[in-house]
Amino acid sequence: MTANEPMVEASGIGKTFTLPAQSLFGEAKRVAAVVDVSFRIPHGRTFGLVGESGSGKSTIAKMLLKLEAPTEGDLRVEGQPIFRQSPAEELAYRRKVQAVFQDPYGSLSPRMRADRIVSEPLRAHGMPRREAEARAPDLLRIVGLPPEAALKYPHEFSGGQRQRLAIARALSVDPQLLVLDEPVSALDVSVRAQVLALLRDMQQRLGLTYLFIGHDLAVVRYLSDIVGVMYFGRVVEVGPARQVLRQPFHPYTRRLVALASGDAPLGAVRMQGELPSPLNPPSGCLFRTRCTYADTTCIDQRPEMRDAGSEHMVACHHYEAVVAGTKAETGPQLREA
Amino acid sequence: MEPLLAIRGLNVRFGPSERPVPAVADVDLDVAPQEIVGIAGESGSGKSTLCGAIMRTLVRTARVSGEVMFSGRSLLTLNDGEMARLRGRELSMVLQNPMTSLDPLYTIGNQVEEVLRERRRDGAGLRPGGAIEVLRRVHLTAPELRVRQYPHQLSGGMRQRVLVGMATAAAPKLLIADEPTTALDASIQDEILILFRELRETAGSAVIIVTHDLSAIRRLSDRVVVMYAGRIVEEGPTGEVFRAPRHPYTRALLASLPRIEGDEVHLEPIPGQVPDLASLPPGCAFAARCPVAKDICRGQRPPESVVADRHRLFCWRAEETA
Amino acid sequence: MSATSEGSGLGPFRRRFTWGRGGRPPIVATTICVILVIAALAGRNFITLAPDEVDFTAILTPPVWIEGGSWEHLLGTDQLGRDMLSRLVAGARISLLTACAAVIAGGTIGIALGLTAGYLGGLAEAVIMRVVDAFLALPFILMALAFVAALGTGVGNIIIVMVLTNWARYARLVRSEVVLIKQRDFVLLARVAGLNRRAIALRHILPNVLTSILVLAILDVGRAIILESSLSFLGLGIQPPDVSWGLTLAEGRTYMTVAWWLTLWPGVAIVLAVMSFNAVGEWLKARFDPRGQL
Amino acid sequence: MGRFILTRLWQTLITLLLLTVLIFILARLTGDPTPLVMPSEATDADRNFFRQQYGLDRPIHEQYVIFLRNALRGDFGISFRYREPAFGLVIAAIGPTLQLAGVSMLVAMMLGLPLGIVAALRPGSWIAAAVRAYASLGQAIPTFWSGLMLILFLSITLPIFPSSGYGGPENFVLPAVTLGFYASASIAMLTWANMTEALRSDFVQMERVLGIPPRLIVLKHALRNASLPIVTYLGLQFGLLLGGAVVTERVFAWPGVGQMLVDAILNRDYPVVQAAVMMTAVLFMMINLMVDLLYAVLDPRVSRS
Repeated sequence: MTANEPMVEASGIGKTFTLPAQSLFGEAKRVAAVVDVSFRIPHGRTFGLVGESGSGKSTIAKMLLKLEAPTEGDLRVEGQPIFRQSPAEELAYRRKVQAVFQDPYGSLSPRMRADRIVSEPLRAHGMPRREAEARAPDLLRIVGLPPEAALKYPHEFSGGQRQRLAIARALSVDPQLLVLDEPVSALDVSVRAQVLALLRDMQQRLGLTYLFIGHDLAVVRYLSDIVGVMYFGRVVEVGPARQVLRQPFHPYTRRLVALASGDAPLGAVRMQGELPSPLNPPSGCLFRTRCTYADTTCIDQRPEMRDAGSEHMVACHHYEAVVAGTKAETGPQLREA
Repeated sequence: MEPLLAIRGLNVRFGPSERPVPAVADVDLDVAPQEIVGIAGESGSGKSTLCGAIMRTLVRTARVSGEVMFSGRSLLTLNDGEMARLRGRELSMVLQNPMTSLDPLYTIGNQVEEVLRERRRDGAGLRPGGAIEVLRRVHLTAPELRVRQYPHQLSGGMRQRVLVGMATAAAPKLLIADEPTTALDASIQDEILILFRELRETAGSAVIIVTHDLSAIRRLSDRVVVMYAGRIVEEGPTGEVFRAPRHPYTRALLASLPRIEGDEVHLEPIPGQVPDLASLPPGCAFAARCPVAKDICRGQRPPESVVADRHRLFCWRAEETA
Repeated sequence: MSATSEGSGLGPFRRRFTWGRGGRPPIVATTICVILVIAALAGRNFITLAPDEVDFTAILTPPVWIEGGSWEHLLGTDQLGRDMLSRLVAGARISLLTACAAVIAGGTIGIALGLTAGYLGGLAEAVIMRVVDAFLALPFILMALAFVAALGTGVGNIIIVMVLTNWARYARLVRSEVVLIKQRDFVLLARVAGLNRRAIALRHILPNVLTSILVLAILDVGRAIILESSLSFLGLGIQPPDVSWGLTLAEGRTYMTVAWWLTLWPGVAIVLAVMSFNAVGEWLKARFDPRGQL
Repeated sequence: MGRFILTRLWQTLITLLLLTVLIFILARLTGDPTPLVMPSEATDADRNFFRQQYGLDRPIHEQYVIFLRNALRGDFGISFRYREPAFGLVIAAIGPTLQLAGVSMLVAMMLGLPLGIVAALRPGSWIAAAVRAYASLGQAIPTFWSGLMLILFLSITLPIFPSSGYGGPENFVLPAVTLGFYASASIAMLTWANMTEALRSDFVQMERVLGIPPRLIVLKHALRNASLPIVTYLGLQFGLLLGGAVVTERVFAWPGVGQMLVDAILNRDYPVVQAAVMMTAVLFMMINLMVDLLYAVLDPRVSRS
């Protein structure tokens, strides 16, 4: 392991699902949920992944957690491929990588007491039950829950407290990498801020690496050092968080940033059209159906990731024009019936 | 100007009378014709219950008291038939979840036509193309195709457009939108919000939008009402409240949103939790989490203070927060 | 929309003041169930007359409150002078024994196979579920008759028949629940935590399907009682000298016009037993299965 | 849609095939039928000839293939008792059984559907309580008992309807009421539950706030949505009535498949048992298949995807 080796390195990973459709009904369909995604997360940093529902960001989280296997590409953690591990290697990996999910109500087994919930990962890694459960009050304290919470069941906690419990459980085995899949999206505004602050605090104290997935740019930016923007299964822009948010190169990112700032008057940032159907994706650039810069190049060619300097990458034929603020001549929309 | 909607002393209680749960308490609120009012609050603040009380769609066990005057009629004293005649015509509503709010077994056209037939007096439901017209007004793409489609063939954003179209088909005087964008993606949210503003301009409707999304309220509404634990805590012109919030809760709520300042993102969490409505403290419900609370805040309910034109709040420290 | 418990702060309040979901527990039904179980387990200690004691001096004695009745036979006697009350108590024993055996054994087999099918998926699931379909390809009473035709009658065989007709429904229910629970976040997180398959199946999935199974099982006792008594009524179930409610009813049918109590009492016993178990089951279902998937 | 039909057909065929395996195994479990069929004075040679003729001396898997081939041709053997092809006997008995199940189904629907709907529209009322009592009673009374009680009161005490036999419309009354009452209980409960769910759904809420008249909401929207699962259940219930008819046919001496099956089991007439079981299974599965297809037609989410 070299010093500058990243914690996570994804090279061209992809995932295609064969949909068994709704229950028995309908035809089997193939859907590319993730296509050719590459990124690196350095040790101790946060990679924020932004996208709308169905953009494939959660699939990436599931792959990193080995809950789904990629159909293409290579996913490495600390230089080691994470698939085809021996049982012992897998167990060690499970200790290194933990997760917090979106739904505070579905994430905790409803019939388990809090002390067992937070200590269960320790037991899975061979610690005797008594010893593991003795650690529970400490873990609860770290995430700001009172020690007497150990004797309660999940339904006795509020949404924010449950998310704290989920964080305590994830932290119990001293992981190095936390996969945070929309951990605050289901929470109320004031509670959301509490949990975000806790996550940032944990990272600083424990030197954790985060993969943070969200749909709210401001929230993602709060924690992230590097930001990747996903559209329709592909990463369309990735770079240092500061740069991407200050000067977005991709027209899609640009609009997300404008929408997220909350300052733009209503209607100033129009995002025409709905997301295209994943079963019938458009040719060329996937964003062209909603893009004001789109021209025939965008119909014919799928844009490759290009380095726009200082590790800021973008997949757009016209990013120079976007940066310059000039409109491509052909504009506005090129739609496909 | 005479208000379109005037609410006085509205209370909604659930549970047995010995130990009621006050979901909405002592709410006074006016809405002027063509005004857009945003009601902000977290879950448990009573904002959705307030809408239910106006529309009279709460569960039967809810006990509603007070007065709700809507263009000269007292809504709480109307019988069920009179209330049903008002709904959809003069007073309408859009619900939170577009995915389940359309009947899955009928085409979009059928459902829109049903509303036109039942709610419009001019026979628009009988005219061919009436439904297409409604869908075009809410900027649904390819309306000729949509009327033949079933709800499951449309995305969430498209369904919400259809629902807004149905709710406003008869140009109601007041439209209530309960979390209309919560279930939608960010890029679709603004498109739905714009519809409400257009509605005001084209149909002259007033709109009450209820949401926890402060940015939506800031950009859409003329006036904002902030609720906490069933009560209004602050109310005023949107620009003024967002620029210079006076109630400590409003301030804390705004501060808890992440905001980008230079290269840093800041947010300040509100400590503690939303109180249990079944066991509220005697004083201000926010006192336990309030950075400037004094003894009196915990002991007695704060009175109304009018701090500027149409800007009022309920706080013992109203003077000091300016 | 309207105020629901979620978000309006009503949650803890409800728990404190009402019976909660399902309303008031069915006290009468529960009592009858308990009495039946006691009768089945220890009934012999309470009755003075043996159920198969023939008394030709007391043939077709009516119940005690009717002219000609006797205190010795509270509910009357049958065509061989056997005491009806004793026969009902003995019948309770057989009915409950066969029903419980069918439910417990059928349930265990069904749970094991359903859990395997749902959790493993793939080929194991396809094979198990097609077999389940085959076992459910006939209305259950016809299926039971097909097994009786092959295996024969009598207490032992009837128990086997009832297990064979019963297990598939459990397997189907368990599988469908497991498939749902398997996708829930807490199960995914258990995998992330490093738990092995066995631990996940036993610690996370099984406890969460068990409630549904328990409810189904209690509702099933009533169904099993009807099945057993139907088979016995047809002459294809319990055989004399064993006693069963359905058999007693069939035997009394010939005397229906002269001695109504021979057909009334066993019928009342069956209806009361089935209604009580169903009432308890329905209450549990309302309380623990609000989605109504059973 | 087309694919859905194919999948369901395929599954049904697999299930039927597995069922033949099951029935074949069961038939083997009953042991060698030779002693049952051959007279006791038959010689060993006679017995061997019989075994040979019926393929009983062949390996078990070959016997299954023979069984399956014969079954496909409708050949289940000659009834030991009636000395006629078992298949023909069963076919002749299916008519009365289907008639009884059909009439009972009508009775059950006429009782169950309105009761369930009324209970859903008036939650917490005395009507709802009465429907609940009716349903729990209906599910708990076994048909052999309710049948006997009907005979006792409406045939013996008050001789209004015939207590047994097959023929005119009057013969249908008691058996159909017996069976229909039993089935109506669960239909009422299911209708109630689905109607309640439909009335609570978001789209009904939406229609209410849009001021759509309650009559339209109930009849056009709630009822139609509630009817989807009910249709499935009615199909299932019809199948169960075929099963339930076994007991009812016995009580009322109705000349149907059930009666024939019970007699055949009592007389160890295995060809008839096999034929009756296979035929009812085919019937039952065809009904289920049709219900699934009907559901697919009724629900645009299936038919239009």
